Amino acid sequence: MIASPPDLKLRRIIADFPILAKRTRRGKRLIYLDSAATSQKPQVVIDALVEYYSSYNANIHRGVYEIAERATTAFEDARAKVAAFINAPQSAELIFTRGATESINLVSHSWGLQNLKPGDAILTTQLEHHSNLVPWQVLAERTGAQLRYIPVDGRGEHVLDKLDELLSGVKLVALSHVSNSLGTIAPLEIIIPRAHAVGAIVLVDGAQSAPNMPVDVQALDADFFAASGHKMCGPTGIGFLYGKRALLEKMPPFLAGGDMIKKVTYEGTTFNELPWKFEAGTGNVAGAIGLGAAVDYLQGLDMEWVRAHERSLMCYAFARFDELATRGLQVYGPHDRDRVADVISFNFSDVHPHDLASILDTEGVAIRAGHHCTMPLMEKMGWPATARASFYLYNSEEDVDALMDGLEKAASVFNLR
Amino acid sequence: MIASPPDLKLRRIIADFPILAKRTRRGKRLIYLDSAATSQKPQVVIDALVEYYSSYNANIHRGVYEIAERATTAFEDARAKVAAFINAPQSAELIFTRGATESINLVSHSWGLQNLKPGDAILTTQLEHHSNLVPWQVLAERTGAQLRYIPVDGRGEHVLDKLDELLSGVKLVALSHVSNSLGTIAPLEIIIPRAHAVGAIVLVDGAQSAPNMPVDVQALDADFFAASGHKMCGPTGIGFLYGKRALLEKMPPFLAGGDMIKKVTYEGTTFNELPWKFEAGTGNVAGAIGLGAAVDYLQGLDMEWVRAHERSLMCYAFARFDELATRGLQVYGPHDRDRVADVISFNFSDVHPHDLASILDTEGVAIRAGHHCTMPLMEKMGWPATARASFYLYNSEEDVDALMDGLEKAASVFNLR
Amino acid sequence: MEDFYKEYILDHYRNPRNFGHLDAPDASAEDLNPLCGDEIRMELQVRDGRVLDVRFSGKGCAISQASASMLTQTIKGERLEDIARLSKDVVLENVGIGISPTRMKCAMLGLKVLKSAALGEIASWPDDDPHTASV
Amino acid sequence: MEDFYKEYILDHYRNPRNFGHLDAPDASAEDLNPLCGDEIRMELQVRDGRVLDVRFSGKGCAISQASASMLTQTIKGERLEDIARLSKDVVLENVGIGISPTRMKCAMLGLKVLKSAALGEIASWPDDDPHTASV
Ligand SMILES: Cc1ncc(COP(=O)(O)O)c(C=O)c1O
Ligand SMILES: Cc1ncc(COP(=O)(O)O)c(C=O)c1O
Repeated sequence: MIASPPDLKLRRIIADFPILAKRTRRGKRLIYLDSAATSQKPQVVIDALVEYYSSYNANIHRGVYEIAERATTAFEDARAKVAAFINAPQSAELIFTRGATESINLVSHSWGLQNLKPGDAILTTQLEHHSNLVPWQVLAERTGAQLRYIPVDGRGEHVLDKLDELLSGVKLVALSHVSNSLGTIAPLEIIIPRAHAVGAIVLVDGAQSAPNMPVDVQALDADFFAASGHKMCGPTGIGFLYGKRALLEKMPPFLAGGDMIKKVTYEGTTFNELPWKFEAGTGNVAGAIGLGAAVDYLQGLDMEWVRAHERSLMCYAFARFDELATRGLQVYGPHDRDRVADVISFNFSDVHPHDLASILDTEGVAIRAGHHCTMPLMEKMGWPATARASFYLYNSEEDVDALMDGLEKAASVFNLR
Repeated sequence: MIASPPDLKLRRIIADFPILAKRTRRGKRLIYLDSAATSQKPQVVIDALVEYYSSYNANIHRGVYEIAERATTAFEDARAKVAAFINAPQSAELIFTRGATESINLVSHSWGLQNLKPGDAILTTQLEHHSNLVPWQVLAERTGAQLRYIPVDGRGEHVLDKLDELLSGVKLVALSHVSNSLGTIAPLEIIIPRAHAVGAIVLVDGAQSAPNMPVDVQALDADFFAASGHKMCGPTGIGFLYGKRALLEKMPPFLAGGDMIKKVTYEGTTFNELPWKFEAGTGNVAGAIGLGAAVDYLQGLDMEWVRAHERSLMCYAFARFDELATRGLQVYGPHDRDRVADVISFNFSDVHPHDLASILDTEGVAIRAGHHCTMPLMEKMGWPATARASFYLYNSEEDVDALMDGLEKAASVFNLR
Repeated sequence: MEDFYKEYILDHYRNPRNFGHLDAPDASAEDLNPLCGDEIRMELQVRDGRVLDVRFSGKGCAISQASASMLTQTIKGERLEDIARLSKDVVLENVGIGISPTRMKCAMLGLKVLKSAALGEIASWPDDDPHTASV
Repeated sequence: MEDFYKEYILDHYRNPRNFGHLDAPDASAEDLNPLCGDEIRMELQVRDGRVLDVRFSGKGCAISQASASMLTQTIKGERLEDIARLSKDVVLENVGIGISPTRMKCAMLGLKVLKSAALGEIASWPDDDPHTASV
């Protein structure tokens, strides 16, 4: 196969990302294939941060002077943009957090401690990121609820045969939209209605879907949706939780402090309205504004295009990986191109993924190696670790070729035939 | 009195802050007197963020490729810098959070729920920020512990007459080092040893002290120390909690997710070592690196100088405010210049602080008006609201003069004699 | 912003109209602006679905107090359902021009409380808009 | 980095020395590198305070396994207290050059576990430094 050179749109996109023009210490082009860990940032996002800090940096919500007004407006506009990005009905349903992990913890502490009791069950899956697993383990332990897993098969696809059984007594289903270690796209269209049918609510961990495909929380009918800004072209330290208003209204606050209260006396406190009830203390103002700029950028590209671009890159990568199958390259995850998103996990003969990643690094190719924060899945599958390449909107088929060249180098270092 | 023009050092500092060179919409110079809400950022901090995002943006701790190594090193170096800034014995005792509010909530959820029971008491003061008050109200309610207040007198100074009585049965004392609404510097040198004598631990809310004076957590013998980066020249969305290792080791994690675990199975979890045990999920990497740059900047200026500079500005401001005393300007807070930091709260005749702030804004003077997140204190004092000017390292006596001119304008708008 | 503090605003601030309490109000509500601490209470005397009399009380800035004071003059004789549907324009017209976004809640607090009294439940901020969380 | 994967590293990786278990170890420890999942177990047979025999087991990358393997060859006959005091240099000398900060823990895991076994308690990472939280 021969890589198609980047077309005009892709070339323009690549030029939007200053880091992609940099060279590594060894003078190599940076082939960044670790966007599932964190994405690179376009210049417009960096500019939004610089503009905030150099022109209207101020604390929000309380200041009546010009830059405080401007900061407040920009912050709340960013909320509205992110809400619109996932088609949330109201921006009051969009809570800024540090990231997906904090969003999930907010639900486990606030909704979870309030609503679960012994005899109840929480249902998740076998391929969750630790951030969507450990909070539920902790919650189950605290409340006496039972934690159950939707199994996945050897290719990391959800096995729904026993879903009815698994759902009995379930109050909350928490699952990732897209798996960060295998790329599996969850069959939410089946699971969510069935969960609702038994009266359970559903939290969707969208850390890997929000960056890579159009998301419509109303069409999904998700009760909660969590994601991280840093994986979707935004700054670090900002993310969000969407929640249906009816649920959020009834939940107690999570963190306590400034901004989440309406009235405080020495004797007690009245809490603020949504969304601020859940935003205690000074938030990541610059981060939120940067995320607003990121969302503008993504919408400018069109999320349908992003998904299609990544899908075609994945097809190209799968085809090229086939060339190394006879020399011990094993690819994990779903075969069906429509059920897998931006991630390929693999192993190459007896070369440990860490060693592979180190060797690829000498060629400027950045991939991830390890358990990808999905230790139980790795253990179940019997993989001590995998190498993972993940693709984003700025990657090209040439990047896949560079990865292939790196694999050839590893083969020669490790004397593979 | 006549303002001294900024000396060379101060002029250089002012030039370090790009926002201070900007003009307001009305073409006025920005006189920023709201640093207690959030500080402005020097160019070096903005540059550190831009450098990270444009040259080595990567997720930390797990990547073995070049930019991930660089990001990890920069992040952990920042931790070491911040630890050194407050003289923490080990950087493993320094946990990155979103800010002081999250730091305090971490202690209330983790240490508090583990250690408090009915019959125990929590002691705080009457002048706390909501962020150091509401978490203890919530904790008291959850655990059945009693919440008590060290009273303050009419000038906002701590009344310690009954300290022994107040301390009986106390397990935790939580108080601010410097009050954000009155500038009162707490007598920690008296309170901390007496708290320790009864076996209580002490959390110091350093949100207003870390930016403005040298802090030595070992000399203070604080058990916990919380602060926010955005108030000390750093980015938004980053702050820290210092805790003595012996305490942190015994505490359960707060948030659950990636990075805070050592081993996860479907059945349960082993938690990670300090400080990562308390840092679940992807942190604010750029924010931490920016805070490291801020701390370098502050140490370059010398925190003794910062405190002396602000003290002298406060003296000048007090003297100038005296000129308006006969026309109804009332200044709140301690008289003793050694017991008050960077904040002056005041009221001007029957001009409501909000109206005052709006009028000052037309002159480019940014002050805060309201309850400053200390509603119970305001209620106790009988002030519906106050106006607050706060000073930082980039303010000059000329800024105080601009504030005075603005007050004159307000007097004329409101027809004050 | 300058022309914001017109003479009549100061006048309503210093001499609020319909200030105080009714003996036996048929409807009432109170609320505060959490961002600045302004407080307003509205009490209504209602006959045949129309406001016969009104009193307000509270404390806060000139904008919040003057706009509440002016509002009480506007609504006498109005039907409760019309009051519940009042838009923020009535306040903006009363106070004149130039209210910045953050101070909008100061201006609208009186209207919010009045609508709550008329509705018998807590009204939302008059400037609420689904995709722009108001401040 | 290239010269990192010397022939002898691959040799120790593919043919680890002293791999396996002792029948009745006098001391043992195991640990993992939470950042990548490498696992090492060390078992010691001790006589008169000196290591008479040693076995290691585990799984992980070439760096972690080869450095553990080489370490087992270095420490036979050594006194436990000396082992507890070993610095990371011994590992760095064994593996050669060029370990990047993140992979340092891969290289040091074997030493950490060995020191834990010698100490009878969990040792800290050999590269710990009070003001530089190691990764
Ligand atoms: C004394 C004090 N404590 C706590 C806080 C809360 O800080 P943050 O909002 O950054 O979490 C503040 C900030 O206003 C403060 O002044
Ligand atoms: C599926 C999934 N969920 C949750 C997370 C946690 O996101 P964060 O670390 O940004 O909180 C990640 C990030 O790796 C992820 O991939």
